[in-house]
Amino acid sequence: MQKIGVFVCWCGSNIAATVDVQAVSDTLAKEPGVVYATNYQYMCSESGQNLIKDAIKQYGLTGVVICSCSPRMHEATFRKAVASVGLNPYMLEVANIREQCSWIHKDKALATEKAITLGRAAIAKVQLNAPLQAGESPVVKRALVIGGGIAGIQTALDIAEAGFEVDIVEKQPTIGGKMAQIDKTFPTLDCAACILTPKMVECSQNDKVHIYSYSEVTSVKGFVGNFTVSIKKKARYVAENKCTGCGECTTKCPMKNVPNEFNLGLDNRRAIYIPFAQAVPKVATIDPNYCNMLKNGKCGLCAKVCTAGAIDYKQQDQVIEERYGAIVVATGYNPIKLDKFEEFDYSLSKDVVTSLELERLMNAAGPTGGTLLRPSDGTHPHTIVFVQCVGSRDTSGCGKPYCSKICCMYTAKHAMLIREKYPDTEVYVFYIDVRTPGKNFDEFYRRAVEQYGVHYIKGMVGKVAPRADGKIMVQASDLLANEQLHIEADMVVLAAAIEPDKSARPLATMLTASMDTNDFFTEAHPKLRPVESPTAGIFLSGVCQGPKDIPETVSQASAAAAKVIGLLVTAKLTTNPCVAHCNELMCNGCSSCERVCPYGAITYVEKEFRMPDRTTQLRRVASVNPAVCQGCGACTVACPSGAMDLNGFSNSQIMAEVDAICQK
Amino acid sequence: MPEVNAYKPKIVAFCCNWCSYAGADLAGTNRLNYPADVKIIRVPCSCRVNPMFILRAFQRGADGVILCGCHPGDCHYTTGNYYARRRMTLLFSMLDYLGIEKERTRVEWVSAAEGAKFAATMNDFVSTVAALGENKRLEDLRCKE
Amino acid sequence: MQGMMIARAKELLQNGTVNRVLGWQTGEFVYDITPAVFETAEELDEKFVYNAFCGNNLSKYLVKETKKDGKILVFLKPCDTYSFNQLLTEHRFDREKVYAIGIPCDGKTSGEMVKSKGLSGITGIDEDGDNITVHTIYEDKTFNRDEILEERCRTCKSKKHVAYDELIGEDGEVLDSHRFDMVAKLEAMTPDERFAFWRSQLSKCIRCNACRNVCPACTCEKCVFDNPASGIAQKAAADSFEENMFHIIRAFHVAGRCTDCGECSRVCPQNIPLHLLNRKFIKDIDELYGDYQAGAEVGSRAPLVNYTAEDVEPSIVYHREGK
Amino acid sequence: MLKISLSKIQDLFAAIAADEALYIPADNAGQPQFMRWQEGLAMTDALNTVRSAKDFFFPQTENLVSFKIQGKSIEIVDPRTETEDFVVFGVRACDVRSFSILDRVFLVDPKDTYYENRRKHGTLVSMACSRPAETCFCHTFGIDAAEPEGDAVCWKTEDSLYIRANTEKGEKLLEKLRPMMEECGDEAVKAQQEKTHEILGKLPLNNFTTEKFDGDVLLKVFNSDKWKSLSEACLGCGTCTFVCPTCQCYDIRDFDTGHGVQRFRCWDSCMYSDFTLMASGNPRTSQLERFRQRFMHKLVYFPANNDGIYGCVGCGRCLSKCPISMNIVKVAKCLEGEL
Repeated sequence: MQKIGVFVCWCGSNIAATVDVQAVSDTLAKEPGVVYATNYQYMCSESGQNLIKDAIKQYGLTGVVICSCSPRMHEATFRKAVASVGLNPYMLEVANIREQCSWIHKDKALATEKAITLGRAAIAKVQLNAPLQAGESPVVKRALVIGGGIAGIQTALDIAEAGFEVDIVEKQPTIGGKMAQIDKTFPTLDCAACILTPKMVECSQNDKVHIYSYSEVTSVKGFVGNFTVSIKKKARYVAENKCTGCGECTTKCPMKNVPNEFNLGLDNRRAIYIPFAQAVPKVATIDPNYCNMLKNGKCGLCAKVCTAGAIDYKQQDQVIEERYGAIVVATGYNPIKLDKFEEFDYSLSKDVVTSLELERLMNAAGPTGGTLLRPSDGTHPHTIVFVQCVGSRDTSGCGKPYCSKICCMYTAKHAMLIREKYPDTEVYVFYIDVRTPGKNFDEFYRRAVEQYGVHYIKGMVGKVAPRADGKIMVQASDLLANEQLHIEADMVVLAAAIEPDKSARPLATMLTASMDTNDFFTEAHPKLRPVESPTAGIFLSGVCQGPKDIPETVSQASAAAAKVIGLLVTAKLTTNPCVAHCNELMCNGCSSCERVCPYGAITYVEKEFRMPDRTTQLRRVASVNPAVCQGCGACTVACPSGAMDLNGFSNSQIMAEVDAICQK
Repeated sequence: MPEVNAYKPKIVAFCCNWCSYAGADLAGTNRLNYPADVKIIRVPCSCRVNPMFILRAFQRGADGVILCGCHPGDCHYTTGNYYARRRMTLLFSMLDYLGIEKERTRVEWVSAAEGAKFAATMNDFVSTVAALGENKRLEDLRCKE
Repeated sequence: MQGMMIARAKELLQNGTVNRVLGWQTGEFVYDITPAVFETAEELDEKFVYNAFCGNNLSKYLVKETKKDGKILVFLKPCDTYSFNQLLTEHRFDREKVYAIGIPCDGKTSGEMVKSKGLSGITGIDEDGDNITVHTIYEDKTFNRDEILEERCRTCKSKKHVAYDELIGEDGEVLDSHRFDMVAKLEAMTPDERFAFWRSQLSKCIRCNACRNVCPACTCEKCVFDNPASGIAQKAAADSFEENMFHIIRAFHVAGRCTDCGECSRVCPQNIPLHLLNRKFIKDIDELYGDYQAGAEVGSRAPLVNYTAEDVEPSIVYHREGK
Repeated sequence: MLKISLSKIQDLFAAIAADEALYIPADNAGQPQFMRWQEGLAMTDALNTVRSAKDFFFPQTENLVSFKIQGKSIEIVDPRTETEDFVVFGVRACDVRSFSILDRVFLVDPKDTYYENRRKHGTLVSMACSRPAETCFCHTFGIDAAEPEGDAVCWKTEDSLYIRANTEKGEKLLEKLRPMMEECGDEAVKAQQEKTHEILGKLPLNNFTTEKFDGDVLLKVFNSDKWKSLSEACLGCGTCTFVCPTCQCYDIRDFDTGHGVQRFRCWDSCMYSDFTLMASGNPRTSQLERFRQRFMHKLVYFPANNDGIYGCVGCGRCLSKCPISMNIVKVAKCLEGEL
């Protein structure tokens, strides 16, 4: 029989205002096994913790029940407290009488009754608790960064700087991501390439950083400190170690009409290509969908012109397996597809472009060499209309319910740059709200309006219709003036909402990291642990966690790096002792548990058993690797004989809770 | 909220630690009401819930049992709720086949961000079960006082 | 058939292929057949029998028999081969220690079936093709085999052997049985009617465990219902709840693993149609997750240890048609 | 002897049930079993019920004592309420005899007061057999299927029911029924008995005997190597024990109700692996030993301790219900050859 102490917390008035804490401790004091019960204003405070520690010593408590806030809040705190006086930390249970009781009920009698029941359930469980010992597992001193945009680059460089090996996996032929496509950055208007490319180069030159470009993660096994990751290096048909990046092949390839994705299809590239001049690694890649040699076996021109002999048409996809202690997700974003927004005529008119396309049209390395020209006829546009919130803050189901956060600022940037370079151009911006919360952001926006004379109009664009003469009719409402506007525009720029990259969802499944309904990765705590995933050892960097601009991305990237470094410097991790275990005497060796284990933690051994009739029998029985098991409990239900059970959440413990709850 | 003297169903809610239990906490943090008849049992994952626990709850006098877990695809353990989904589908179907009111059992996916959904779900479930009245078909008379 | 089986068994004993033979032996009244292990040609000649009453599924005995030294010959009817495969899938016996001979089956009957036709005082039974004549101290009566087949044989799912080392006679086909008709009929009832039906059936249960102990899927080293530590151990149904509990959990534990061999219903002393519980799970699995026959192939993944991301939600139970 | 037309049998039942609970063998979802009579419930045509009549005196589960727990206090409650009087009607000769065997277990010191109480309150009305089955062998134990024991005994013919009291309890019951019945001679009964005896002579187990078994052959039987093949196919289920009218083993268990504990007993089966389980394990560790125990008990130990009375009444239930068709007849015939 346990000697149990019950500690009821008032949480100031958070609990005490709705729950009669005195009645709770008085009633629970009478429960079988309870030798001490009390209540106190703040159990989590130092004096509250001392109260618990003193009672453990004075009454020789073998089990502790805390009736307080959610165990997700302070279970760890209390476990540490009881451990400090020698009680096994797993001999403690928390009854959640705040979030799941006092805060949701108004009737004091009902809430008190419920608090007592929840306390009883915790007592019933603790009666059956057994001391558990946390194990230890080593940490592999290497990190993986998935995604080679500015977020991934910054994280990787910071980790490398601390002296740890770090690998970047990037699915494109080059790292750089979206930032490489951007012309200027707000609010400073400095050139994106000028600040990004040195970091890209640093990545290639830092011997702690290894870049797997044109590669994808195909499987992730293991757990914090000890992940095993398979990386598929897609065949680029060019030997990376031989290619000098001279670019000769990319000028000789006869396949000239391949849409250039770096320029968002606004111009063409060859079948063999280097995405852009500062690409890292600067290595050519053959696009197998267009290469005649790969498709029909006819051509081979690039191989002929390559003096380095780097072309290898027989190259195969290669799968590399590598072990890591930590994984950072930096998979970034894409603008949403605009097919659904028929009113903006994006797919019909070449002169209706997205903001990212506009970036390329204004970039010196872009398709127009930096001169802003209409994609349809190459003429200078004189009237440009910007439409904000295309698919953002959209609850109609067409777009995204969230604010994409960066559009207000980059549109101000675009408007300003156009007015600066082409003062004869009229610029209209239709917005719902202009959001500028950031250092020097509002000042930047005001400059666009006041100094550059950009026409900001609060209102919605109802219809964008191209006319036969090349003009685009924009029909909009001005909500402040309460009038309908008809603007003859030369170009329309849509601030398309951004969404997480499509590769994120399957990756999340592989990582067992959770996502929200918009496919952004969920953080372990929205305020207190914003760069960690709830899955231990998985960290978040950049827009994969939520929309953010470059400065925010970089700070989060560094924060994630700091967390990774903190993990990698740890010699050993303590493992969760709440893992499955097999009662070999009852195990049938049927493999049901093994089949449902997501971690491969269960293996089988042939063991000799002494049977009741004094004979020995060789039997196949399951064995759980406690370092690999994460304690989900799937196996415990798959096992028909009940040989599999879970520490901390055993069948008998859960049934005792059920009993206690249903009792009265 | 049920009337003062209205019949009070006993509801056991199994919530997975990572999503639904956190969702329930969020409902509390946001002060979203639902009846005190709902008592939550924390389990690591929806796949930890053995059909035995559900029957046990009914035996001991529960009038309704609800299982909440992460949305399919979001399981902290990747696949746990997929197994739970199959198990519960078959179990509930079997209970229905035996003529036991199917409305007494439910599975709902509630994420850590869905405090409002948690409260709404519980309100709805409690009123559904309250409308059915006491569990008579899967009770154990020995457990009645 | 019996003669061929005995001859082949003797041959295999003699040439040392096997050390023992698992088959059926005669009883007092023709119909009371007992599974038995034979070690000599004489025993086979004296007692080995294969007739319309050899309903016992022998595959479960292999769990015990393969723990012994030597190799055993087992005769398997088509439906027994599914249990055989399922046991192999779950690593319950050593395939190397078994020599399996598939034998044809025209459907089985039982003493209980014959008696249910109002006959009593049975003194002898003759089989002549499809005619089965029962002699009693009161009268003689001839039946067409189909009239007195057990339910599981009237709705036979397969005459095909899915596992064997050799086959005596022709192999059959998987049949288009109507084995789910009764389940569908129950599903079409109102919940009140279903409740009344199952209450009247399950209240007959005497918790003798025959269904469990004969079941080839119930080979647990220790059954949860026998294990005081499981929290649900029970030796008798002290309350109607325990009747429900036992049968629901038992059906659930074999769900996706049950081959629908029908032994549970055959052995139930109270004639509870227990197979209707297992078949409900099989029917649901087929409908919701795609056709699956436990034991059809060794190593297949049972539906309850499997999933797809697109599986139906449990709420389907609330709005399935005809509910 | 009294007589009543079968067409008025429901009236007879109504008259008995007016004062006390009446149980008759009837069909329940296709299975014959004793059921509490209420208007319209008809007697089954089946020879015998699946479960024997022992349930009425030694039910499958029974509360012995309850513990009420409140906080840290425990109160002990005797759950027994005075049992009501009851009549079990239509008990066959074999089942009636089983009570003299059960009495030898439960009514010797220390008396089982639960059993005794029920015996006191129960009246047994037996029913002679006219159409015995091939599994019947009650004559092996000196039972006359045409002349059963019991407080009162009935014979059912084509059109009438004849009834005669054997004991005071039976007399008391008949007193009450006399007004609705007519006095008659025993010619019809005699005729039926003669016919029944003729049929019994033709039954396949007519010559079956257990005479060779007694305490003197204990070791010989115990050590026989036949047990191995006899028990080989045994599934270890409890069917034989639970349908048996003379099996009397039980287990005592506690059930936690959430607000207390109910200590109850329930039938146990020597075929179960946890039978007589002790801290040191089960003394009979193999199915062979457990199987042997059941037949040794019925054929050897019981007669050795009870003036040569066997622990079997030849009702034949285990012959028709055993999933593998292994039974006391096969066992006795097989072992007999060794003696």
